[in-house]
Amino acid sequence: MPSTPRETTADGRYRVTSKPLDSTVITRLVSAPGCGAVVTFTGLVRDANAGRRVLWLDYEAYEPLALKAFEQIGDEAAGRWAAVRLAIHHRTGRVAIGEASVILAAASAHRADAFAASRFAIERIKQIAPIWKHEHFEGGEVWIEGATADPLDIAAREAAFERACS
Amino acid sequence: MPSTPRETTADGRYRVTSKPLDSTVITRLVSAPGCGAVVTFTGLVRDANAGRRVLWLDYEAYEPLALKAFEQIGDEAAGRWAAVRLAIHHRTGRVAIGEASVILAAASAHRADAFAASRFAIERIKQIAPIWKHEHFEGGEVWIEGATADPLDIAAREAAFERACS
Amino acid sequence: MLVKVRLFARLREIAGASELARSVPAGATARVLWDQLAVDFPALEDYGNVVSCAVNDDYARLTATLNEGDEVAFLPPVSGG
Amino acid sequence: MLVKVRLFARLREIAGASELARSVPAGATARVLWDQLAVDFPALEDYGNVVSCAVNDDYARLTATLNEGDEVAFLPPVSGG
Repeated sequence: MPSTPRETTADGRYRVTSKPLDSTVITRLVSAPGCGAVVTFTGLVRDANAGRRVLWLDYEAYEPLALKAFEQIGDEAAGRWAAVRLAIHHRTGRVAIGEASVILAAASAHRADAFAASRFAIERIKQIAPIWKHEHFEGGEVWIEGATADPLDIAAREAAFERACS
Repeated sequence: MPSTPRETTADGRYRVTSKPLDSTVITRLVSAPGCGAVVTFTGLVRDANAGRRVLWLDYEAYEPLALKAFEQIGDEAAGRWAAVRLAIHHRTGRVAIGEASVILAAASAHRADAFAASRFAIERIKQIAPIWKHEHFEGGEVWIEGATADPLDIAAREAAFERACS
Repeated sequence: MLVKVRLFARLREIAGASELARSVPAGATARVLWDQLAVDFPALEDYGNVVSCAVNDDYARLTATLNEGDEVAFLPPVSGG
Repeated sequence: MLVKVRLFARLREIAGASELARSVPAGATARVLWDQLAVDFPALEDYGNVVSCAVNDDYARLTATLNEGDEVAFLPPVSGG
Protein backbone atom coordinates (compact mmCIF):
# COMPACT_ATOMS: atom_id res chain seq x y z
CA MET A 1 0.00 0.00 0.00
CA PRO A 2 1.75 3.19 -1.14
CA SER A 3 1.58 6.20 1.12
CA THR A 4 3.11 9.63 1.20
CA PRO A 5 6.06 10.20 3.55
CA ARG A 6 3.87 12.38 5.75
CA GLU A 7 1.44 9.62 6.54
CA THR A 8 3.75 7.10 8.13
CA THR A 9 7.17 6.53 9.62
CA ALA A 10 9.67 4.45 7.65
CA ASP A 11 8.92 1.17 9.43
CA GLY A 12 5.14 1.68 9.28
CA ARG A 13 4.71 1.49 13.03
CA TYR A 14 3.34 5.02 13.30
CA ARG A 15 0.69 6.12 10.88
CA VAL A 16 -1.96 8.79 10.39
CA THR A 17 -4.34 7.81 7.63
CA SER A 18 -7.77 8.45 6.17
CA LYS A 19 -8.14 4.74 5.41
CA PRO A 20 -9.76 2.16 7.71
CA LEU A 21 -7.41 0.72 10.31
CA ASP A 22 -6.49 -2.96 10.38
CA SER A 23 -5.60 -4.47 13.74
CA THR A 24 -3.99 -7.52 12.16
CA VAL A 25 -1.52 -5.35 10.29
CA ILE A 26 -0.75 -3.30 13.38
CA THR A 27 -0.27 -6.39 15.55
CA ARG A 28 2.10 -7.87 12.98
CA LEU A 29 4.22 -4.70 13.02
CA VAL A 30 5.19 -5.26 16.66
CA SER A 31 5.44 -9.05 16.85
CA ALA A 32 8.83 -10.75 17.01
CA PRO A 33 10.05 -14.29 17.86
CA GLY A 34 10.92 -13.51 21.48
CA CYS A 35 7.61 -11.84 22.08
CA GLY A 36 5.01 -13.66 24.18
CA ALA A 37 2.32 -11.02 24.52
CA VAL A 38 0.66 -8.43 22.35
CA VAL A 39 -1.95 -6.08 23.75
CA THR A 40 -4.01 -4.18 21.23
CA PHE A 41 -6.18 -1.19 22.07
CA THR A 42 -8.90 -0.14 19.66
CA GLY A 43 -10.80 3.11 20.14
CA LEU A 44 -14.22 2.95 18.50
CA VAL A 45 -16.54 5.83 17.69
CA ARG A 46 -19.49 5.70 20.07
CA ASP A 47 -23.06 6.60 19.18
CA ALA A 48 -23.45 8.83 22.22
CA ASN A 49 -21.32 11.40 24.02
CA ALA A 50 -22.24 13.74 26.87
CA GLY A 51 -25.93 13.09 26.27
CA ARG A 52 -25.68 13.86 22.55
CA ARG A 53 -26.66 11.42 19.84
CA VAL A 54 -23.50 11.26 17.77
CA LEU A 55 -23.82 10.83 13.97
CA TRP A 56 -20.15 10.64 13.02
CA LEU A 57 -16.76 12.15 13.85
CA ASP A 58 -14.35 14.04 11.66
CA TYR A 59 -10.74 13.79 12.77
CA GLU A 60 -8.23 16.43 11.81
CA ALA A 61 -4.50 15.86 12.37
CA TYR A 62 -1.31 17.80 12.02
CA GLU A 63 0.29 14.77 10.39
CA PRO A 64 4.07 15.31 10.63
CA LEU A 65 3.82 16.43 14.24
CA ALA A 66 1.43 13.59 15.09
CA LEU A 67 3.98 11.09 13.79
CA LYS A 68 6.64 12.72 15.96
CA ALA A 69 4.32 12.55 18.95
CA PHE A 70 3.74 8.83 18.32
CA GLU A 71 7.50 8.27 18.05
CA GLN A 72 8.03 10.13 21.31
CA ILE A 73 5.39 7.95 22.99
CA GLY A 74 7.10 4.82 21.63
CA ASP A 75 10.44 6.05 22.96
CA GLU A 76 8.97 6.88 26.36
CA ALA A 77 7.44 3.40 26.56
CA ALA A 78 10.69 1.72 25.51
CA GLY A 79 12.51 3.81 28.12
CA ARG A 80 10.24 2.46 30.82
CA TRP A 81 9.77 -1.11 29.58
CA ALA A 82 12.96 -2.01 27.76
CA ALA A 83 11.68 -4.78 25.51
CA VAL A 84 8.36 -3.18 24.56
CA ARG A 85 7.63 -2.38 20.94
CA LEU A 86 4.74 -0.07 20.06
CA ALA A 87 2.76 0.71 16.94
CA ILE A 88 0.13 3.44 16.70
CA HIS A 89 -2.20 4.05 13.77
CA HIS A 90 -4.71 6.91 13.90
CA ARG A 91 -7.52 7.65 11.52
CA THR A 92 -8.29 11.07 10.00
CA GLY A 93 -11.33 12.38 8.16
CA ARG A 94 -14.83 11.07 8.64
CA VAL A 95 -15.14 8.04 10.91
CA ALA A 96 -18.52 6.34 11.27
CA ILE A 97 -20.08 5.04 14.48
CA GLY A 98 -18.52 1.70 15.39
CA GLU A 99 -15.40 2.28 13.30
CA ALA A 100 -11.93 2.45 14.82
CA SER A 101 -10.43 5.91 15.25
CA VAL A 102 -7.19 4.60 16.72
CA ILE A 103 -5.54 1.20 17.06
CA LEU A 104 -2.32 0.69 18.93
CA ALA A 105 -0.40 -2.46 19.78
CA ALA A 106 2.30 -3.14 22.36
CA ALA A 107 4.39 -6.30 22.19
CA SER A 108 6.68 -7.62 24.86
CA ALA A 109 8.21 -10.82 26.15
CA HIS A 110 5.81 -10.76 29.09
CA ARG A 111 2.21 -9.67 29.41
CA ALA A 112 2.56 -7.21 32.30
CA ASP A 113 4.73 -4.88 30.22
CA ALA A 114 2.55 -5.16 27.14
CA PHE A 115 -0.53 -4.20 29.17
CA ALA A 116 1.22 -1.32 30.92
CA ALA A 117 2.74 0.10 27.74
CA SER A 118 -0.51 0.01 25.78
CA ARG A 119 -2.41 1.64 28.63
CA PHE A 120 0.28 4.32 28.87
CA ALA A 121 0.26 4.91 25.12
CA ILE A 122 -3.44 5.69 24.80
CA GLU A 123 -3.31 8.10 27.75
CA ARG A 124 -0.31 9.80 26.23
CA ILE A 125 -1.91 10.07 22.77
CA LYS A 126 -4.82 11.91 24.36
CA GLN A 127 -2.38 14.24 26.10
CA ILE A 128 -0.03 15.25 23.32
CA ALA A 129 -0.97 14.03 19.83
CA PRO A 130 -1.99 17.00 17.62
CA ILE A 131 -5.28 15.47 16.54
CA TRP A 132 -8.77 16.93 16.91
CA LYS A 133 -12.20 15.39 17.00
CA HIS A 134 -15.06 17.24 15.34
CA GLU A 135 -18.25 15.71 16.63
CA HIS A 136 -21.35 15.77 14.45
CA PHE A 137 -24.42 15.07 16.53
CA GLU A 138 -28.15 15.30 16.11
CA GLY A 139 -28.73 19.04 16.11
CA GLY A 140 -25.23 20.38 15.64
CA GLU A 141 -21.50 19.92 15.69
CA VAL A 142 -18.73 20.72 18.14
CA TRP A 143 -14.95 20.54 18.31
CA ILE A 144 -13.90 18.41 21.25
CA GLU A 145 -11.06 20.05 23.12
CA GLY A 146 -9.17 18.09 25.73
CA ALA A 147 -5.61 18.68 26.87
CA THR A 148 -3.22 21.46 25.95
CA ALA A 149 -0.56 19.56 24.03
CA ASP A 150 2.71 19.89 25.91
CA PRO A 151 5.09 17.00 25.30
CA LEU A 152 7.53 18.36 27.87
CA ASP A 153 4.99 18.43 30.70
CA ILE A 154 6.55 15.90 33.09
CA ALA A 155 3.56 15.81 35.42
CA ALA A 156 1.29 14.75 32.56
CA ARG A 157 3.73 12.04 31.48
CA GLU A 158 3.99 10.73 35.03
CA ALA A 159 0.19 10.69 35.28
CA ALA A 160 0.11 8.53 32.15
CA PHE A 161 2.67 6.13 33.67
CA GLU A 162 0.53 6.06 36.80
CA ARG A 163 -2.54 5.02 34.82
CA ALA A 164 -0.50 2.19 33.35
CA CYS A 165 -0.16 0.67 36.84
CA SER A 166 3.48 0.10 36.05
CA MET B 1 -17.42 -22.34 9.95
CA PRO B 2 -19.06 -25.44 11.43
CA SER B 3 -17.90 -26.61 14.81
CA THR B 4 -18.99 -29.25 17.25
CA PRO B 5 -21.00 -28.12 20.26
CA ARG B 6 -18.04 -28.92 22.50
CA GLU B 7 -15.76 -26.41 20.81
CA THR B 8 -17.68 -23.24 21.39
CA THR B 9 -20.51 -21.62 23.30
CA ALA B 10 -23.68 -20.72 21.42
CA ASP B 11 -22.73 -17.10 20.76
CA GLY B 12 -19.17 -17.98 19.73
CA ARG B 13 -17.59 -15.81 22.41
CA TYR B 14 -15.87 -18.74 24.11
CA ARG B 15 -14.04 -21.25 22.00
CA VAL B 16 -11.43 -23.99 22.23
CA THR B 17 -10.17 -24.93 18.82
CA SER B 18 -7.33 -26.61 16.95
CA LYS B 19 -7.59 -23.97 14.19
CA PRO B 20 -5.57 -20.74 14.05
CA LEU B 21 -7.09 -17.88 16.02
CA ASP B 22 -8.31 -14.70 14.34
CA SER B 23 -8.22 -11.51 16.40
CA THR B 24 -10.54 -9.67 14.01
CA VAL B 25 -13.26 -12.27 14.54
CA ILE B 26 -12.79 -12.19 18.31
CA THR B 27 -12.86 -8.40 18.44
CA ARG B 28 -16.05 -8.34 16.39
CA LEU B 29 -17.73 -10.74 18.84
CA VAL B 30 -17.54 -8.20 21.65
CA SER B 31 -18.07 -4.91 19.80
CA ALA B 32 -21.39 -3.08 20.06
CA PRO B 33 -22.62 0.43 19.16
CA GLY B 34 -22.21 1.89 22.66
CA CYS B 35 -18.74 0.48 22.99
CA GLY B 36 -15.81 2.87 22.79
CA ALA B 37 -12.89 0.63 23.65
CA VAL B 38 -11.77 -2.88 22.86
CA VAL B 39 -8.62 -4.31 24.41
CA THR B 40 -7.30 -7.49 22.86
CA PHE B 41 -4.70 -9.72 24.44
CA THR B 42 -2.79 -12.18 22.30
CA GLY B 43 -0.54 -14.79 23.85
CA LEU B 44 2.15 -15.92 21.42
CA VAL B 45 4.35 -18.99 21.64
CA ARG B 46 7.88 -17.87 22.48
CA ASP B 47 11.05 -19.45 21.15
CA ALA B 48 12.61 -19.68 24.60
CA ASN B 49 11.41 -20.61 28.08
CA ALA B 50 13.41 -21.08 31.27
CA GLY B 51 16.65 -21.27 29.29
CA ARG B 52 15.30 -23.91 26.91
CA ARG B 53 15.11 -23.47 23.16
CA VAL B 54 11.46 -24.15 22.48
CA LEU B 55 10.51 -25.91 19.22
CA TRP B 56 6.73 -25.90 19.54
CA LEU B 57 3.95 -26.36 22.09
CA ASP B 58 1.15 -28.88 22.19
CA TYR B 59 -1.92 -27.71 24.06
CA GLU B 60 -4.35 -30.17 25.56
CA ALA B 61 -7.72 -29.03 26.85
CA TYR B 62 -10.67 -30.50 28.66
CA GLU B 63 -12.98 -28.71 26.25
CA PRO B 64 -16.41 -28.66 27.92
CA LEU B 65 -14.94 -27.63 31.24
CA ALA B 66 -12.67 -25.04 29.59
CA LEU B 67 -15.73 -23.42 28.01
CA LYS B 68 -17.40 -23.33 31.43
CA ALA B 69 -14.26 -21.78 32.92
CA PHE B 70 -14.27 -19.09 30.21
CA GLU B 71 -17.95 -18.39 30.88
CA GLN B 72 -17.24 -18.10 34.60
CA ILE B 73 -14.43 -15.64 33.85
CA GLY B 74 -16.76 -13.62 31.63
CA ASP B 75 -19.38 -13.57 34.39
CA GLU B 76 -16.83 -12.55 37.01
CA ALA B 77 -15.65 -9.70 34.78
CA ALA B 78 -19.22 -8.56 34.08
CA GLY B 79 -19.90 -8.67 37.81
CA ARG B 80 -17.04 -6.30 38.46
CA TRP B 81 -17.32 -4.07 35.37
CA ALA B 82 -21.00 -4.00 34.49
CA ALA B 83 -20.78 -3.08 30.83
CA VAL B 84 -17.80 -5.25 29.92
CA ARG B 85 -18.20 -7.99 27.32
CA LEU B 86 -15.53 -10.66 26.99
CA ALA B 87 -14.57 -13.22 24.37
CA ILE B 88 -11.90 -15.89 24.84
CA HIS B 89 -10.58 -18.24 22.18
CA HIS B 90 -7.90 -20.78 23.06
CA ARG B 91 -5.93 -22.98 20.73
CA THR B 92 -5.37 -26.73 21.18
CA GLY B 93 -2.98 -29.13 19.51
CA ARG B 94 0.36 -28.14 18.06
CA VAL B 95 1.09 -24.40 18.06
CA ALA B 96 4.23 -23.14 16.34
CA ILE B 97 6.60 -20.45 17.59
CA GLY B 98 5.10 -17.03 16.95
CA GLU B 99 1.54 -18.32 16.66
CA ALA B 100 -1.23 -17.29 19.03
CA SER B 101 -2.17 -19.78 21.73
CA VAL B 102 -4.88 -17.55 23.17
CA ILE B 103 -6.66 -14.40 22.10
CA LEU B 104 -9.15 -12.61 24.29
CA ALA B 105 -10.99 -9.35 23.83
CA ALA B 106 -12.79 -7.10 26.30
CA ALA B 107 -15.12 -4.36 25.10
CA SER B 108 -16.56 -1.57 27.16
CA ALA B 109 -17.91 1.94 26.89
CA HIS B 110 -14.71 3.26 28.43
CA ARG B 111 -11.11 2.18 28.12
CA ALA B 112 -10.26 1.76 31.81
CA ASP B 113 -12.75 -1.09 32.19
CA ALA B 114 -11.69 -2.78 28.96
CA PHE B 115 -8.05 -2.76 30.08
CA ALA B 116 -8.87 -4.01 33.57
CA ALA B 117 -11.17 -6.78 32.37
CA SER B 118 -8.73 -8.10 29.79
CA ARG B 119 -5.88 -8.09 32.27
CA PHE B 120 -8.07 -9.91 34.78
CA ALA B 121 -9.19 -12.46 32.20
CA ILE B 122 -5.73 -13.65 31.21
CA GLU B 123 -4.67 -14.01 34.85
CA ARG B 124 -7.83 -15.96 35.56
CA ILE B 125 -7.39 -18.25 32.53
CA LYS B 126 -3.98 -19.20 33.86
CA GLN B 127 -5.50 -19.93 37.26
CA ILE B 128 -8.51 -22.06 36.41
CA ALA B 129 -8.86 -23.06 32.74
CA PRO B 130 -8.31 -26.83 32.35
CA ILE B 131 -5.70 -26.49 29.62
CA TRP B 132 -2.16 -27.86 29.59
CA LYS B 133 0.95 -26.87 27.75
CA HIS B 134 3.30 -29.60 26.56
CA GLU B 135 6.58 -27.94 25.73
CA HIS B 136 8.81 -29.51 23.09
CA PHE B 137 12.28 -28.10 23.34
CA GLU B 138 15.70 -28.91 21.95
CA GLY B 139 16.59 -32.06 23.82
CA GLY B 140 13.27 -33.07 25.32
CA GLU B 141 9.73 -32.29 26.28
CA VAL B 142 7.97 -31.33 29.48
CA TRP B 143 4.45 -30.71 30.70
CA ILE B 144 4.18 -27.23 32.16
CA GLU B 145 2.26 -27.27 35.40
CA GLY B 146 1.13 -24.01 36.93
CA ALA B 147 -1.80 -23.51 39.26
CA THR B 148 -4.08 -26.10 40.83
CA ALA B 149 -7.39 -25.30 39.15
CA ASP B 150 -9.85 -24.22 41.81
CA PRO B 151 -12.55 -21.91 40.51
CA LEU B 152 -13.90 -21.40 44.03
CA ASP B 153 -10.59 -20.15 45.44
CA ILE B 154 -11.55 -16.59 46.40
CA ALA B 155 -8.00 -15.53 47.20
CA ALA B 156 -6.86 -16.45 43.69
CA ARG B 157 -9.77 -14.56 42.14
CA GLU B 158 -9.01 -11.48 44.24
CA ALA B 159 -5.34 -11.68 43.20
CA ALA B 160 -6.46 -11.62 39.58
CA PHE B 161 -8.62 -8.54 40.25
CA GLU B 162 -5.61 -6.98 41.96
CA ARG B 163 -3.46 -7.50 38.88
CA ALA B 164 -6.11 -5.74 36.84
CA CYS B 165 -5.50 -2.54 38.82
CA SER B 166 -9.25 -2.17 39.06
CA MET C 1 -20.54 -49.16 41.21
CA LEU C 2 -18.95 -48.28 37.86
CA VAL C 3 -17.55 -44.86 37.06
CA LYS C 4 -15.62 -43.50 34.13
CA VAL C 5 -12.26 -41.83 34.71
CA ARG C 6 -10.78 -39.14 32.44
CA LEU C 7 -7.15 -38.16 32.71
CA PHE C 8 -5.30 -35.23 31.18
CA ALA C 9 -1.76 -34.19 30.32
CA ARG C 10 0.87 -35.82 32.52
CA LEU C 11 -1.74 -37.85 34.41
CA ARG C 12 -2.88 -39.33 31.11
CA GLU C 13 0.68 -40.23 30.25
CA ILE C 14 1.29 -41.87 33.62
CA ALA C 15 -1.79 -44.04 33.27
CA GLY C 16 -1.20 -44.62 29.57
CA ALA C 17 -4.86 -43.88 28.85
CA SER C 18 -7.15 -40.87 28.66
CA GLU C 19 -10.17 -42.87 29.79
CA LEU C 20 -10.51 -45.76 32.21
CA ALA C 21 -13.45 -47.65 33.69
CA ARG C 22 -13.26 -48.25 37.43
CA SER C 23 -15.40 -49.81 40.08
CA VAL C 24 -15.64 -48.07 43.45
CA PRO C 25 -17.72 -48.81 46.58
CA ALA C 26 -21.14 -47.14 46.77
CA GLY C 27 -20.77 -43.73 48.45
CA ALA C 28 -17.11 -43.41 47.46
CA THR C 29 -15.71 -39.92 47.03
CA ALA C 30 -13.53 -38.70 44.15
CA ARG C 31 -10.62 -38.95 46.57
CA VAL C 32 -11.29 -42.66 47.12
CA LEU C 33 -11.26 -43.17 43.35
CA TRP C 34 -8.02 -41.18 43.06
CA ASP C 35 -6.33 -43.21 45.79
CA GLN C 36 -7.38 -46.38 44.04
CA LEU C 37 -5.81 -45.14 40.79
CA ALA C 38 -2.64 -44.21 42.65
CA VAL C 39 -2.30 -47.83 43.73
CA ASP C 40 -2.39 -48.95 40.10
CA PHE C 41 -0.16 -46.08 38.92
CA PRO C 42 2.18 -45.08 41.76
CA ALA C 43 3.60 -42.09 39.84
CA LEU C 44 0.24 -40.42 40.39
CA GLU C 45 1.10 -40.09 44.07
CA ASP C 46 3.22 -37.01 43.25
CA TYR C 47 0.00 -35.25 42.31
CA GLY C 48 -2.01 -36.07 45.45
CA ASN C 49 -1.77 -32.55 46.86
CA VAL C 50 -2.18 -30.58 43.64
CA VAL C 51 -4.72 -32.54 41.63
CA SER C 52 -8.19 -31.14 41.14
CA CYS C 53 -11.23 -32.81 39.69
CA ALA C 54 -14.47 -32.47 37.79
CA VAL C 55 -17.54 -34.66 37.82
CA ASN C 56 -19.73 -34.83 34.72
CA ASP C 57 -18.02 -31.81 33.16
CA ASP C 58 -18.34 -29.58 36.24
CA TYR C 59 -15.64 -28.65 38.70
CA ALA C 60 -16.01 -30.66 41.89
CA ARG C 61 -14.26 -31.15 45.20
CA LEU C 62 -12.31 -34.34 45.85
CA THR C 63 -14.70 -34.78 48.76
CA ALA C 64 -17.66 -35.05 46.36
CA THR C 65 -19.58 -38.31 46.63
CA LEU C 66 -19.75 -40.20 43.36
CA ASN C 67 -22.75 -41.84 41.74
CA GLU C 68 -23.05 -44.81 39.43
CA GLY C 69 -22.02 -43.85 35.90
CA ASP C 70 -20.33 -40.58 36.85
CA GLU C 71 -17.56 -39.31 34.63
CA VAL C 72 -14.74 -38.18 36.90
CA ALA C 73 -11.90 -36.12 35.45
CA PHE C 74 -8.61 -35.60 37.27
CA LEU C 75 -6.71 -32.46 36.42
CA PRO C 76 -3.02 -31.78 37.06
CA PRO C 77 -2.08 -28.12 37.67
CA VAL C 78 -3.14 -26.11 34.65
CA SER C 79 -0.98 -24.07 32.28
CA GLY C 80 -3.24 -22.49 29.71
CA GLY C 81 -2.76 -19.06 28.21
CA MET D 1 10.05 39.27 8.35
CA LEU D 2 7.59 36.84 6.79
CA VAL D 3 6.36 33.69 8.49
CA LYS D 4 3.76 31.15 7.56
CA VAL D 5 0.94 30.37 10.00
CA ARG D 6 -0.89 27.04 10.20
CA LEU D 7 -4.13 26.71 12.10
CA PHE D 8 -6.07 23.63 13.08
CA ALA D 9 -9.57 22.63 14.13
CA ARG D 10 -11.53 25.44 15.78
CA LEU D 11 -8.67 27.92 15.29
CA ARG D 12 -8.78 27.23 11.56
CA GLU D 13 -12.52 27.82 11.55
CA ILE D 14 -12.20 31.11 13.45
CA ALA D 15 -9.62 32.44 10.99
CA GLY D 16 -11.40 30.93 8.02
CA ALA D 17 -8.11 29.57 6.71
CA SER D 18 -5.71 26.75 7.48
CA GLU D 19 -2.70 28.75 6.29
CA LEU D 20 -1.90 32.45 6.47
CA ALA D 21 1.13 34.54 5.65
CA ARG D 22 2.07 37.11 8.28
CA SER D 23 4.78 39.68 8.79
CA VAL D 24 6.26 40.04 12.27
CA PRO D 25 9.12 42.19 13.63
CA ALA D 26 12.58 40.58 13.60
CA GLY D 27 13.10 38.70 16.87
CA ALA D 28 9.40 38.26 17.47
CA THR D 29 8.28 35.23 19.49
CA ALA D 30 5.45 32.85 18.62
CA ARG D 31 3.42 34.65 21.30
CA VAL D 32 3.86 37.97 19.47
CA LEU D 33 2.58 36.34 16.30
CA TRP D 34 -0.36 34.84 18.19
CA ASP D 35 -1.29 38.20 19.72
CA GLN D 36 -1.19 39.75 16.30
CA LEU D 37 -3.56 37.08 14.96
CA ALA D 38 -5.88 37.63 17.91
CA VAL D 39 -6.21 41.27 16.89
CA ASP D 40 -7.40 40.19 13.45
CA PHE D 41 -9.57 37.38 14.79
CA PRO D 42 -10.78 38.32 18.29
CA ALA D 43 -12.44 34.93 18.89
CA LEU D 44 -8.91 33.51 19.15
CA GLU D 45 -8.54 35.32 22.48
CA ASP D 46 -10.48 32.52 24.20
CA TYR D 47 -7.55 30.25 23.39
CA GLY D 48 -4.76 32.48 24.72
CA ASN D 49 -4.18 30.34 27.82
CA VAL D 50 -4.61 26.92 26.28
CA VAL D 51 -3.04 27.20 22.85
CA SER D 52 0.22 25.42 22.13
CA CYS D 53 2.48 25.73 19.13
CA ALA D 54 4.94 24.08 16.80
CA VAL D 55 7.65 25.64 14.65
CA ASN D 56 8.69 23.86 11.46
CA ASP D 57 6.91 20.66 12.46
CA ASP D 58 8.42 20.47 15.93
CA TYR D 59 6.74 21.30 19.21
CA ALA D 60 7.89 24.71 20.48
CA ARG D 61 7.22 27.10 23.33
CA LEU D 62 5.26 30.27 22.70
CA THR D 63 8.39 32.02 23.96
CA ALA D 64 10.41 30.63 21.01
CA THR D 65 11.98 33.32 18.82
CA LEU D 66 10.91 33.08 15.20
CA ASN D 67 13.06 33.28 12.08
CA GLU D 68 12.31 34.44 8.58
CA GLY D 69 10.32 31.82 6.71
CA ASP D 70 9.36 29.77 9.78
CA GLU D 71 6.18 27.76 9.64
CA VAL D 72 4.35 28.34 12.90
CA ALA D 73 1.43 26.09 13.82
CA PHE D 74 -1.05 26.96 16.57
CA LEU D 75 -2.81 24.06 18.23
CA PRO D 76 -6.01 24.20 20.26
CA PRO D 77 -6.34 21.60 23.04
CA VAL D 78 -6.09 18.17 21.47
CA SER D 79 -8.68 15.37 21.44
CA GLY D 80 -7.17 12.43 19.58
CA GLY D 81 -7.75 8.79 20.46
